[in-house]
Amino acid sequence: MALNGTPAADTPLLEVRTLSVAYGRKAVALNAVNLTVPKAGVVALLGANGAGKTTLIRTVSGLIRLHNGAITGGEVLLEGKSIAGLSADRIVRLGMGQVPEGRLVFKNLTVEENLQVGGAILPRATLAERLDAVYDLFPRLAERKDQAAGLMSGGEQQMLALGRALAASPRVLLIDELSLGLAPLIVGAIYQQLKKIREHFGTALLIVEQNARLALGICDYAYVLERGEIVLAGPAELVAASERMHESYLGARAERQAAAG
Amino acid sequence: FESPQDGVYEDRIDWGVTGDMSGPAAGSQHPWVKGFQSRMHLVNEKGGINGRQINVLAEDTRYDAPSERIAYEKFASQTPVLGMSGMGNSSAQTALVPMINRLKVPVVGTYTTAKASVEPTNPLIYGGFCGFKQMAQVGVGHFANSLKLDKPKVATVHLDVASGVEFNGYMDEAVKKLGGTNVSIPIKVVAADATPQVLALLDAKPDFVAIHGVATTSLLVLKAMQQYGVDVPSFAITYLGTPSVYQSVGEAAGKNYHFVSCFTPASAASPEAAADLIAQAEKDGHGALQDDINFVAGWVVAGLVAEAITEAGEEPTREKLVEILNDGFELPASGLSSKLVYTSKDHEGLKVLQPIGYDYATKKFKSFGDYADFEQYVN
Amino acid sequence: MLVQFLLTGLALGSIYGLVALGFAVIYKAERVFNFAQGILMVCGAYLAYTATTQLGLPFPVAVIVIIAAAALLGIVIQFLFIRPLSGQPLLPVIMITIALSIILKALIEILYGVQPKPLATSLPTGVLILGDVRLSQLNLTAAVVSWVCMGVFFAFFRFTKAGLLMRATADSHEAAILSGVNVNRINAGAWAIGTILAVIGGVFLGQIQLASTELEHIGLLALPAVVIGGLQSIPGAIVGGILVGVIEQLASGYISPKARDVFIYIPLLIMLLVRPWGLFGNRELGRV
Amino acid sequence: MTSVSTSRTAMPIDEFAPSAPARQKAAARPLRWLWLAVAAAVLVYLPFVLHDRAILGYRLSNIQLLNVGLAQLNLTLIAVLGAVSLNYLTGCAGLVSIGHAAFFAVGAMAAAATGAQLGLPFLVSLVAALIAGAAAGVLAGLPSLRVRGLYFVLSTMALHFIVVFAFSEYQYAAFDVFGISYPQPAIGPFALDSALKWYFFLLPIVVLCCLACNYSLKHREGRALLAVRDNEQAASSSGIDVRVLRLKAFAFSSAIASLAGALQAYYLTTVSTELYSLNLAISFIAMIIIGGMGSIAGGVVGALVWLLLPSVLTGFAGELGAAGGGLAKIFVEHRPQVVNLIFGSLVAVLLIFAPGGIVGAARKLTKLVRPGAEA
Amino acid sequence: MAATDNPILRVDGLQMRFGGLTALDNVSFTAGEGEVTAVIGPNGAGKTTLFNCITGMYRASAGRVSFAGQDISGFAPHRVARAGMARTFQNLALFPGLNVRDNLLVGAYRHGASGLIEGAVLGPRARREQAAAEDRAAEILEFLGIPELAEAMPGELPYGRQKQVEFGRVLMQDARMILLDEPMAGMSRPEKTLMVALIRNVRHRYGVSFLVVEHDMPVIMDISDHIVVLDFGRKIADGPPAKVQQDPAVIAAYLGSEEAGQAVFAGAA
Ligand SMILES: Nc1ncnc2c1ncn2[C@@H]1O[C@H](COP(=O)(O)OP(=O)(O)OP(=O)(O)O)[C@@H](O)[C@H]1O
Ligand SMILES: Nc1ncnc2c1ncn2[C@@H]1O[C@H](COP(=O)(O)OP(=O)(O)OP(=O)(O)O)[C@@H](O)[C@H]1O
Ligand SMILES: [Mg+2]
Ligand SMILES: [Mg+2]
Repeated sequence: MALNGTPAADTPLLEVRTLSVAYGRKAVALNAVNLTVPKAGVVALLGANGAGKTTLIRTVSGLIRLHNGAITGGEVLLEGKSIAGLSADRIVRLGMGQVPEGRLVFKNLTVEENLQVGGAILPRATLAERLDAVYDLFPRLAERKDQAAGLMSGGEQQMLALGRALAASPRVLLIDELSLGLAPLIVGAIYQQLKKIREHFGTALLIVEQNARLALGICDYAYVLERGEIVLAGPAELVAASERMHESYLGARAERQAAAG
Repeated sequence: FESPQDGVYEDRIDWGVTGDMSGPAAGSQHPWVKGFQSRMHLVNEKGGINGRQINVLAEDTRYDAPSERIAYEKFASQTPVLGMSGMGNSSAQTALVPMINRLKVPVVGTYTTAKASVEPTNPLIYGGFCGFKQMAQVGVGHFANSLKLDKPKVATVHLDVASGVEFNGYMDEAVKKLGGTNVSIPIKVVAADATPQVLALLDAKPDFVAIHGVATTSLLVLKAMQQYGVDVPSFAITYLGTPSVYQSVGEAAGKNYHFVSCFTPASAASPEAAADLIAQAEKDGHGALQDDINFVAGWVVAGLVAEAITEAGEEPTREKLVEILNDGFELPASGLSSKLVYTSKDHEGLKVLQPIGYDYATKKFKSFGDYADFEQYVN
Repeated sequence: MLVQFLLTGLALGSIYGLVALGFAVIYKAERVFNFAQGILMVCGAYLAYTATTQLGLPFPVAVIVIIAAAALLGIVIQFLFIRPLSGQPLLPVIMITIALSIILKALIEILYGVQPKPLATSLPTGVLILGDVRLSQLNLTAAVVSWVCMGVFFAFFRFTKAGLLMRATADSHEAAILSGVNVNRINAGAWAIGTILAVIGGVFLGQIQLASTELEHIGLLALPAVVIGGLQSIPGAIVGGILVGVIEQLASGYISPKARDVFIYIPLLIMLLVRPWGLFGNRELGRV
Repeated sequence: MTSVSTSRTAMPIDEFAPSAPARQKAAARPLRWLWLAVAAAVLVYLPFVLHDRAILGYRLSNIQLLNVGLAQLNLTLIAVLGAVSLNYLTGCAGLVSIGHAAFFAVGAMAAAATGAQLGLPFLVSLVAALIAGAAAGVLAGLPSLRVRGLYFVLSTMALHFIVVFAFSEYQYAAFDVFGISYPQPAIGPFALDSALKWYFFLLPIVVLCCLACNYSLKHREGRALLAVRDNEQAASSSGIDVRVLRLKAFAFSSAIASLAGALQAYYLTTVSTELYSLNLAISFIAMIIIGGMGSIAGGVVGALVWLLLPSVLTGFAGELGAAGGGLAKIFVEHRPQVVNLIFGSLVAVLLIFAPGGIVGAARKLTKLVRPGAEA
Repeated sequence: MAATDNPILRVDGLQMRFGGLTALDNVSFTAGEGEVTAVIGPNGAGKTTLFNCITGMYRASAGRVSFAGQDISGFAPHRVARAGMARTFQNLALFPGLNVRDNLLVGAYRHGASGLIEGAVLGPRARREQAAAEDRAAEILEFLGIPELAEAMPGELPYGRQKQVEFGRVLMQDARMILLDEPMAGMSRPEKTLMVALIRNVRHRYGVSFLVVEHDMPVIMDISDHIVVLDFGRKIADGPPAKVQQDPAVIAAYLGSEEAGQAVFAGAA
């Protein structure tokens, strides 16, 4: 079901068309999914556990093959050009950054080295500048520059993962479950930083989030995924206001029940 | 006449060969198998034996006792053969003696001879290679004599494995008989260097050196001797008689190095004696092997086998073969080997050896006389 | 005598160190414990045989040909054998390197025959005499080459971007891809380097001995060397190699050659128990 | 696949459902017994086929019998013990070991000391081998208390060299250089003096050992072992004493390997130190990888493939070579090398395309064919 | 304060240093029997480290931990577990090679005594224990509402389901106290609601005590009787939810005050 309004019509930055993906032979994870991220837009992808959000992110970023999944139909376009067949590292170099689910940092490298690897696709001169920008966004990382990333706390690693993705100055950033395991203050702060990122760098964001309220707070446009299919799509305000959304994700009713019981 | 349980058919006779063709001893045993096969090709091309072709079934046993056991049982009943040759792992041979006594497939021409196979003399086992004992006797005798040594001081560099310890024992015996002394200097099969051994040599100040091992052993010892200025003659066991050692140590170190052997490399033999071997080796694509002592040994043993089968007559069986061999069997010296004698009490076969060296100018091996000249040292 | 043993051990150990270094580079980049390192060394000896004896190339040309062939070999191996197994646990990857060594050994034996081949290169073969001590110039050359390689690779991993990316790839494959690193190219590069180092070691050993598949077993001595030095450490590999060389000399000289393995592996065991990350290695990071 | 749906009917939160446990019983019980009976019949009849080289009087050629003989089968049975015990240790307990040949050596030494030196009966020396193996296993497992992964692998390699050294010292001191000779094994008045008798002695031992390994994994401590393999921390926080359990697993596995070593020594009648090479240890690893790690069946299948395949290949290579032709010449000239080449390539192909080994691939296949059915 | 009346867990001056970093600095608190105690604090505050020290995964540099009247300082993890304390892990710790039922069965380990050999020879005790554990696992799967997943492999399940399986394994331990490290991270709101209900249920039926680390404030406020707040390894607050929520130090260090906090707090009851 699509709510009124579609994102800006001129060539979108990222477009997913009738995409279907399966793991192994049978496990269909995505079924004819359509999704668009406009230039410098912020799009949220919501859905319950196992809905296929991570799968979508992996497919867009080309990592799906590493996880034994395969595209069974549809296409992924970056500025109108198909990227479905490209290798993941090519896609990154085309300007697609990703913060994966579960903080994949280089455990044995220092924070600084992690960021350097993140920005390795940039020319040396711009890299230093870019790293400074990242340190500005996350002062905690600057404090821990020389610590091995593997020894940082969960939340610190999450910041590092975000910082590393930003270091490559991507045009579009895919973020999978950013708030997972983060303290409220940090979540709030990071979401503030996301806004800044978009304003300062013009980076488009595709945010996968369990915390629907949080995501709806910053996005322009939202999609809701259920069992591999888009069941709801529209501008943030409309999605936030929809009955279905309230029932399933914002959980007003369930919460009241729990409080009573 | 056919006797399939003995590997004899209307038109062919199956004969088994085991050897290490891809394992640690392949460097010497593989050429031996090739020599054996080449000789049998020649026999077959000349019409076979009593109208039967000799079909060689070669099993790669990788210097491994279980594989040797499996191969032997295969030859006994699975793909029955009239007899077999090879068996180049002395431990495996020791292990097989009870099995040989039970299954009764004669082993004609062993590549090495374990004590258990010859003591007591076993009617089913016949040696096909120069024995360590004779190698020690001829080597010590010849050097003591030609260097005019009264009480020779000898050092034996040997591998720290079964055969090396055995060889050193025979060296002890041979040297003691002349009233001399022998120092044992062990070395590992897998070594990158022989410095400790040569420093021990420096210490021992021997009149000459005996070397037991693989080609690399000789090479390392010779190079290290040269490096440390140990300039004494040396001789190696038969198995090391391959041109590659001489070629890679170079003339300075190689001219004083010899090996003792009951076989003659093609280039050291008279042209007529070696003609067949050279022609057949070329034909079979083994031109490079013709001067390899192991190839010659395989060739000679195949000749022995062919002769034994011929003598066993139109209707050969395992039993008849054993009868022929055990009952006083002789092959005269052929120019490629010394004479071979089996009696009911002694199955060692090739007992006379000669020292052989390498002539760098002609790139040929040269022997130091006739086998008969060295018979004196053997008992 | 002691000095002699020490110096010979040092020179010889440098060759082990060279092979160990190749081993460490591959391990560092791809977490592959390469049991085929020994046979790669053998490939080096035979490549040299082909280049010098069979093709009769002048030595400097031969060296270039050998190194290029080694790099190609490493890349092909990585492509055919290692890449398909990326992400698999320790044992299958160890096993495929064992399968690889079976295959390479068979190929060498088919191409060259099983008899060892004498190898003659223009490397110096004379003797250097320093008072009582005599050293083979060949061993010394090998030692110098190993030390140079060590320096080069240490700097490479520490200071270059390619080195950093290699370390990152070793750490997490997936995260490296997500940073836009072409991990296949990085890994192929590591294999090329590892193979080149093994092959250089093989040329030296082939020259010291003979070109023969039995050299493989000497390659095995690189294993304790890397562990004693520290699995991922560049200087560790060389120092470990030298230690193994010295231990080998002392054990063979003063006790018995038979005891060599025990004297190499007992320190290894002690090292594992006391300081598993080796003399120069780093502790693997781990937290719950 | 169950995915969370938002309109889920509530689960019985406020009610424990003490319903009868739905423990699954194999629906196809009679069929299973039938299979077992067929398998048993085949195992009993097989040695006679190999011995007579015929099935029910119908003669088979060597190639039809895959170039396999009874001695080979017996040695394979012994190797199955080695592979299964290694799989127990490596596949199930997660301890990768390349020191497994050392336990064969330990068994052979124990049997030498008791059987050959003290003249104790065969069965007694087998028990001695079991005990010695268990004790050696505990010692070999000690490094597992300190080191993990690759480092542990190397400690087992160190163990290998140390044991082999001990073996050769023992052999040279107490026996002669050619090896240790074992007396004729006998069980009471019955001498094990033919391949057939050996087969029927070995078969039940192997079957029992496989069953024992299998059963142990389906009960408390065995399952705990699998848990430790998968996640050490979670296992220890479930109350499992990881260190002690690992040592137990080591003792269990090496006792079986040591038993196999003693049996092998008796079977071969004489063994020497060279038999216990690193290659032997590596071949056990190859077996479990080929067969499939972590399952007992994997060990069995792997041992069969590793030991029988080369002989089968050799047989066919012989036939092919006889057929003549250009490529056939390489076959004839370099048969052992070609066999090794094919064999190594097969292992590599298996590793790449069937990382779960043959057993894993078979399970996947049955799952595809009959969804829901577990092999 | 209820917690101190009847403590089941007493942490006393706990200190943990990693090289130069002090991850826990003289932390003391108590958790009451049958209560839910929450530990909150910013990322890197030392919450997981605290769990690791209590359960023996790390050996604390100083301080004591006593549990149910027994001093468990310095106990190895398995001894802590045997003393009746169970835990889950921040990043999920299942046994991927075992199916869901077997994962649960491992939880029953501490109730058995049969050894490897007994299992190998199908000894009566081993079989008895096995049957008992299987019955219990079936019950718990039923309780969690996932009986149909018994044969599934954990890797095939979505994250939330895996968390449930881990919880099930912990239930199998029949522990007196359960430590949950971010049990609801990655769960959707309805799933969180169910999890909260589960925790309540277990606590009420069996009087099990809980120590919970969680960043979801509504949930924390909802279920906990008592909250301990850490920051930079130090305890900065300790008390009932209502009081802690108001504590200025906590707001400054953790909850935040402006929009950030609001976004998160919007769902609070
Ligand atoms: N590597 C894989 N192999 C097989 N199935 C998989 C794999 N990864 C995910 N799946 C399945 O695909 C479906 C979608 O999973 P996905 O991870 O995309 O969900 P998600 O929306 O990101 O969930 P969560 O919120 O839990 O992260 C699930 O049913 C999951 O079990
Ligand atoms: N094994 C270790 N070695 C070194 N430092 C460590 C180790 N474990 C934790 N630390 C450090 O201790 C601090 C506390 O980490 P901890 O994991 O306990 O935080 P946390 O409160 O659980 O945070 P989060 O909510 O992000 O999971 C962090 O700064 C971390 O870097
Ligand atoms: Mg996800
Ligand atoms: Mg934490």
